[in-house]
Amino acid sequence: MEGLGFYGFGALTLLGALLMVTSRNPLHGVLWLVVSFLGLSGLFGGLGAHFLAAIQILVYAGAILVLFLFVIMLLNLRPDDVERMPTFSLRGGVGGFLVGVVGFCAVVGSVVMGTGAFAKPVAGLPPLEAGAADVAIPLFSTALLPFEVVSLLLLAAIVGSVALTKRRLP
Amino acid sequence: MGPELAPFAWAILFAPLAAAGVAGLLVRRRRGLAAAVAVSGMAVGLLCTLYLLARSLGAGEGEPTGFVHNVDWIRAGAFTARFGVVADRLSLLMALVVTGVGTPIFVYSIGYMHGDEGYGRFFACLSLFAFSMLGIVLSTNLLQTFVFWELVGLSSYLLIGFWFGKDSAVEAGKKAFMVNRVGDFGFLTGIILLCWSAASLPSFAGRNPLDFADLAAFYRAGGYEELAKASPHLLGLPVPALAALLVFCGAVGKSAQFPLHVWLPDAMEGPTPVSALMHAATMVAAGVYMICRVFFLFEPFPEALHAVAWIGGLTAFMAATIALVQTDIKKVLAYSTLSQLGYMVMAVGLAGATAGMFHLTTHAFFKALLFLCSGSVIHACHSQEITEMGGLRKAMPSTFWTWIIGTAALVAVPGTAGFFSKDEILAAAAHGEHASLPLLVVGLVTAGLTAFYMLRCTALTFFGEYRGHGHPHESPAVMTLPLWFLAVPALLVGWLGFPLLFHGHPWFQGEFGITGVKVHEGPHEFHLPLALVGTAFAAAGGILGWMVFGARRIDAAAWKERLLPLHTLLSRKYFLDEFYLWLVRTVQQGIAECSDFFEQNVLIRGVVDGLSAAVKASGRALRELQTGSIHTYVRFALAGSVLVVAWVILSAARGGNG
Amino acid sequence: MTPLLAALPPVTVQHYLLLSGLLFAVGLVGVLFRRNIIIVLMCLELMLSAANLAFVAFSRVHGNLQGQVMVFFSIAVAAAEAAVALSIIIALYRARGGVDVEDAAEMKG
Amino acid sequence: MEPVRFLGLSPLSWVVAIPALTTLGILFTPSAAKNAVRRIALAGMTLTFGIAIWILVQAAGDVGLDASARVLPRLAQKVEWVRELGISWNVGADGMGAAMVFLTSIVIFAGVLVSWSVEDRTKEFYLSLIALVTGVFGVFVSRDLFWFYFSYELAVIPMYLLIGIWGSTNKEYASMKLTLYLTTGAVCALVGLLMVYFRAWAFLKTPYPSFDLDYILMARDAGAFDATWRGMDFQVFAFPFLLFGFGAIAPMWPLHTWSPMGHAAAPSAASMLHAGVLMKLGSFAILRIAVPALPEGAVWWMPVVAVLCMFNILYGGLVAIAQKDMKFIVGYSSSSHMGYVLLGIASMTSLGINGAIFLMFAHGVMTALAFALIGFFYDQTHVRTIPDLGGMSHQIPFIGTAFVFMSMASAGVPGFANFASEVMVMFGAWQGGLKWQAVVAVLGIVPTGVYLLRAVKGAFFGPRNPRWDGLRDAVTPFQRLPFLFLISVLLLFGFWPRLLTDVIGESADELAGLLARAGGG
Repeated sequence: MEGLGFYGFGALTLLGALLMVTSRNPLHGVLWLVVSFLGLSGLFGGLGAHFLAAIQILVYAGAILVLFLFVIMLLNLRPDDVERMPTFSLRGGVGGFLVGVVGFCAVVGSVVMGTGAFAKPVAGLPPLEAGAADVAIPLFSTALLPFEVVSLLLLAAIVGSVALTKRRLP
Repeated sequence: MGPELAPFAWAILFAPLAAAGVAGLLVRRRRGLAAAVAVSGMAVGLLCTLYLLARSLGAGEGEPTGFVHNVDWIRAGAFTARFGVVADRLSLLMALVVTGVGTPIFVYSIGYMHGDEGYGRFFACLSLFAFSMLGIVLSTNLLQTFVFWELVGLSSYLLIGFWFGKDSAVEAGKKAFMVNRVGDFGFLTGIILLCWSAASLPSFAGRNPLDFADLAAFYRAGGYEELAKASPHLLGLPVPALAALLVFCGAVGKSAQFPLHVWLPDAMEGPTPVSALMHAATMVAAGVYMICRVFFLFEPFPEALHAVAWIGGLTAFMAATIALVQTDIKKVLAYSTLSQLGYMVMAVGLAGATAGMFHLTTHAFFKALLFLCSGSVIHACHSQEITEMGGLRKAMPSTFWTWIIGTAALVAVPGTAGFFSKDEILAAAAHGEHASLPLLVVGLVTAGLTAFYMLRCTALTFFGEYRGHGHPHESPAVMTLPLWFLAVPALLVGWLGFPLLFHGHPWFQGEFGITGVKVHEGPHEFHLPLALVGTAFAAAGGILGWMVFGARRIDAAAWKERLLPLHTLLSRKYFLDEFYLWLVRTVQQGIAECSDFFEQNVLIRGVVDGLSAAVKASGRALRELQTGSIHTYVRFALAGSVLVVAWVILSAARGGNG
Repeated sequence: MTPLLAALPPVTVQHYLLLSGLLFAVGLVGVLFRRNIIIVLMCLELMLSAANLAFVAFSRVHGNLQGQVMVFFSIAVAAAEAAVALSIIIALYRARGGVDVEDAAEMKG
Repeated sequence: MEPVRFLGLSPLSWVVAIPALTTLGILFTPSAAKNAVRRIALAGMTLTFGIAIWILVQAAGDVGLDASARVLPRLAQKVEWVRELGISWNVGADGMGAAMVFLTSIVIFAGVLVSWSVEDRTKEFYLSLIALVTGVFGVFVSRDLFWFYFSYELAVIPMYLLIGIWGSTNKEYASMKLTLYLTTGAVCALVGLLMVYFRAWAFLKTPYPSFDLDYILMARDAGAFDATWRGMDFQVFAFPFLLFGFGAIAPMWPLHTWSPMGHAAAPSAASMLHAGVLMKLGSFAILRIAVPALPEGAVWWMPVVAVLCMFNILYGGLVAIAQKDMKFIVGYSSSSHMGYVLLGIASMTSLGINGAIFLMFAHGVMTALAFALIGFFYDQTHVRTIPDLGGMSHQIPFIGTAFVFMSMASAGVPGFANFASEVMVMFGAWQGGLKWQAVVAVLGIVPTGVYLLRAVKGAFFGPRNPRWDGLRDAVTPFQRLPFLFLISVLLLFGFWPRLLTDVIGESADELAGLLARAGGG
């Protein structure tokens, strides 16, 4: 069951991500990202982070991506016909190479550091179920200060967005 | 006579300064008052000098004939510079010369400067000069001498360039100041060298290394040998001898000795009373006076004395030859002054201080007289060229007769002041301790030349037909009275030194002044044969001069043609001015321009602007990275994270291995 | 189904990390090569999510909630970022009539 | 020892507080009330001048007294500010400090009077001027390294504004260059200061570090700076940071090029302060901090200074000869004269250091006079280059006469304070074994004379030039006051140098003794 969850949701997430990146129409892109995030939410659930799984759907897939959709429709963006994925170019080659290096490093890194608990099957780890109440405890105790700071940040973001999008009178 | 009389000595010094301050700052615009203040300042100096002189002459047996009074001027660490007055026989004699010649010249200036715009300023500067000069005279130590030495230079600069609207006058003042500064460079170096070489000796402890009296006492006790031994030879000379020669540099500058004599003839650009006071009687004599004061520095070192004597002799001869062809009456007198100063310096180098001092005293009177006469002539003719004068004998009788007296004294007609002093110098060259035949010849030839150019000048000015414009007239009494006032000492002052007359007086015996200048070691007699030879040379020169220019038996123009290269050499003053001009215009200016070029191009444009350009260029290069494209930034971020990851992995790997 | 699953190796935390890395790489490629600024922004969100996945995985390994708390903050910051970025996009669109990132190069030095 | 306080502050604190209050007063005066601004500035500076005289008199009275009977130590004041960093408001004075405070008050007093004619943004001008001088006073009285550095920077920044706004001739370039030079120097010095600060703390192991100079000196006596640091003698390593950092403002060759340019571009009063006191901050800081904190480093590095100062003296003089702009002549002459100051310090003798401090004073007054005079005629002629000027003494005799006085003072003619101090430096140099440098210093009087006489002749002498017929001379006593004031100060201390040398003497003795011990051990 564990394996089914990981591979199923993992495939969904990866597929959604790939389709989002390659989509010409940003509208489609958003929808594919929603798919990807749904998969991600499943993965969270599989790891016992039930609260985050819910948040991922509610806030990310629900609120943020809807905001994207809203903006795209507001701007009435059409599928971009000039833009295309580069087939091959020097820049693309260098970039792809760098990405490959990063990926390689990440893999090698995880292998090198992947000793002990990292190599054990997840199913064998002690169970961890984190509902809203469980996450709330550290959030409002040890992490209270960052929490407040983040709330300030959100406030600033609101003010900033309003200021940026406000139409200036001629 | 003791320090209780110090207020009088201080008064000699500061009365002229006070007068300068009052005349220059407070009453500059009230002409009569300014002049009166200046003259009375000088008169106070003269009276105090006479009083102290009287007290000194009247000092009883065993009683000191002088005193010293000092205050500390600068104290820093172990160093003390003092400021004081010395009233010994030497300084009083010199003070008498300065105030005695100065007072009539001040009076004369009232008439001469009449109507000049800067009347008050003139008297302020003149008083400042008197202060400076008296400061040298009354100084008790080397540094104080240097202080007033420079001040004399300053007042000379101000007075030569008095008519600051005239470019030539300003240039002459500048030249005087700068040439003197070159000499002063040597002087101050010498003072510093002497000061610290002496102070470093343990046996010198407790004395002040700048003080004349302390140094002289140290030398007299044989300290110079210790000094010479304590330090290695510098430039091939023992250190004390080198110090003496460096100090002599100061005198070379101020007393206009070769090769620093070039400023003196140019200094005639100043008003005539200035020429008379400074450039004949006092300032230029300061060098000679100073050597007399520190004669103890030279005494133990014959090589130093020889250098002094030869420089004097060379100056005497060279200046006399240049005077032969000058046509400006003041220039003739200026070169004559140079020549006489050379005599004095030669005398000091040959025999010792007294002969030089004696000639200084007599010369001060008769040369000041001659200058004032020339001023009177210039005042009358509105010209300084003797080619535009002539026949003034009838128009200006007072001036003529006083001029004749002065000329007689200068030419050394027996019985006049110059005769005795010049005789003493010749005697020193012939019989003295450091007698030298070549210098005796130089002295005799110069005596002949002196007579020649003076007779030439007299003949062209006062005899023959008047060749100028307008009607010359006798000067007012305020100018002629000082002439007569000076004519008396010009005739008579020489008798003071006549060995047969006053030699017996104790005042003239023993050590003369605090630094122990010796007077007449052993019986110094009047040398009749030498006096006759000297007079013969003078007479020959005089007769020749009269034949050419007075009686016109010899054709001057023809001889000029015949000796044209020589004439050119002389009238161009041996091309020394050209040489110095080249030195200043080309060498000094060249070095300055090079430095400036280095400053502007290498330092500023090269290093400084180069650095700033490098910073700017690196900024410009880095700016290229700022493409404004998000993609570029992401790539950089990526590259950075790759590096970080790589570093983490590599260090982890290394940590794992070791 | 079961035999197929059994044939696969058991799921470890490394698997999650590998998946996180792949997601991150996909997002990075999008940021690097897409010119539509909205897509770029979405790719950024994807990269953030990839990091979130890793955090949750670590949380699981260590058996505490530190990682999840971090993800919570990360989502909040992502929300703020998205809001501001979209506002900027709107302003940019108004000014230039397009959303191509290469057009907005005013900051070029 | 009863501390001397007036309204709770020591007179030394007042010396800083009054200019600071004056700037506040000017700040709250309307810009249109130009005369009010001027009067406030004058009143404040007159008061400061009075206090400075009082301090100098106390310092003179202290000479030769027992430590317990002295007034000067009773003026010290220390108020803690930030304990954790060891910053406190800490002022104190010795003879050297008293002399420098006196100098600053003289120059700013004259500067305020000379700037009376500034009409363009008068309020801001006086604001910058007095802010600058607040910093300068702060440096001279501070015994806390933090405030010292703070004041040092405070003195530099207004100069940027003064030159940049009210200057002339290439003012942007000059002000930028000056500020960059001086702040770079200051940062370099800051590195040295922090090295000393942390090392003292690490050695003494007190709970908190301290910027107090006495703390640093205590650490020095305890041997905090004796050990080696990465294989180098710490003192030898740290001293050049302070030396060259402060030397840039001194200005030591070849770091001098900001100075003539800055002089030339600055308005009169700013030039006066700049050359009169700002340049002295460098040598003062070397004597106040670098040498006492790191005497062995000083002994190691002073021969280098002794070589550099020869360049200052001769090279500066020669470059001055080649200049045509009057302000550049005086500017390079300043750099030449500062060579004498550095030489005096490098001699490491009491006589030389005393002469150096005295010369800082004398040169400050003299050069202030020079720039005041040049500014006076430049405001009317708008020309400063020699071939264009000439013959102005016919029209403005008072300024011409004052200029001759100034030149003579600068040329080291006796009777002016400059002579006495330069002679002290020359004698001190020889005494300290720097014989060639002493000869060079004496030789330096020749080019000095050349360029000054050339300047006098070029500007004031020569035939009457009708072009200058419209020039106004300083005729009213109020116009003449600053010039007469500065000349009288020069003459007073020139005739009687002991008024100042005795006061400075003990500071100089102390420094020389310290260096002698450091050299011997």
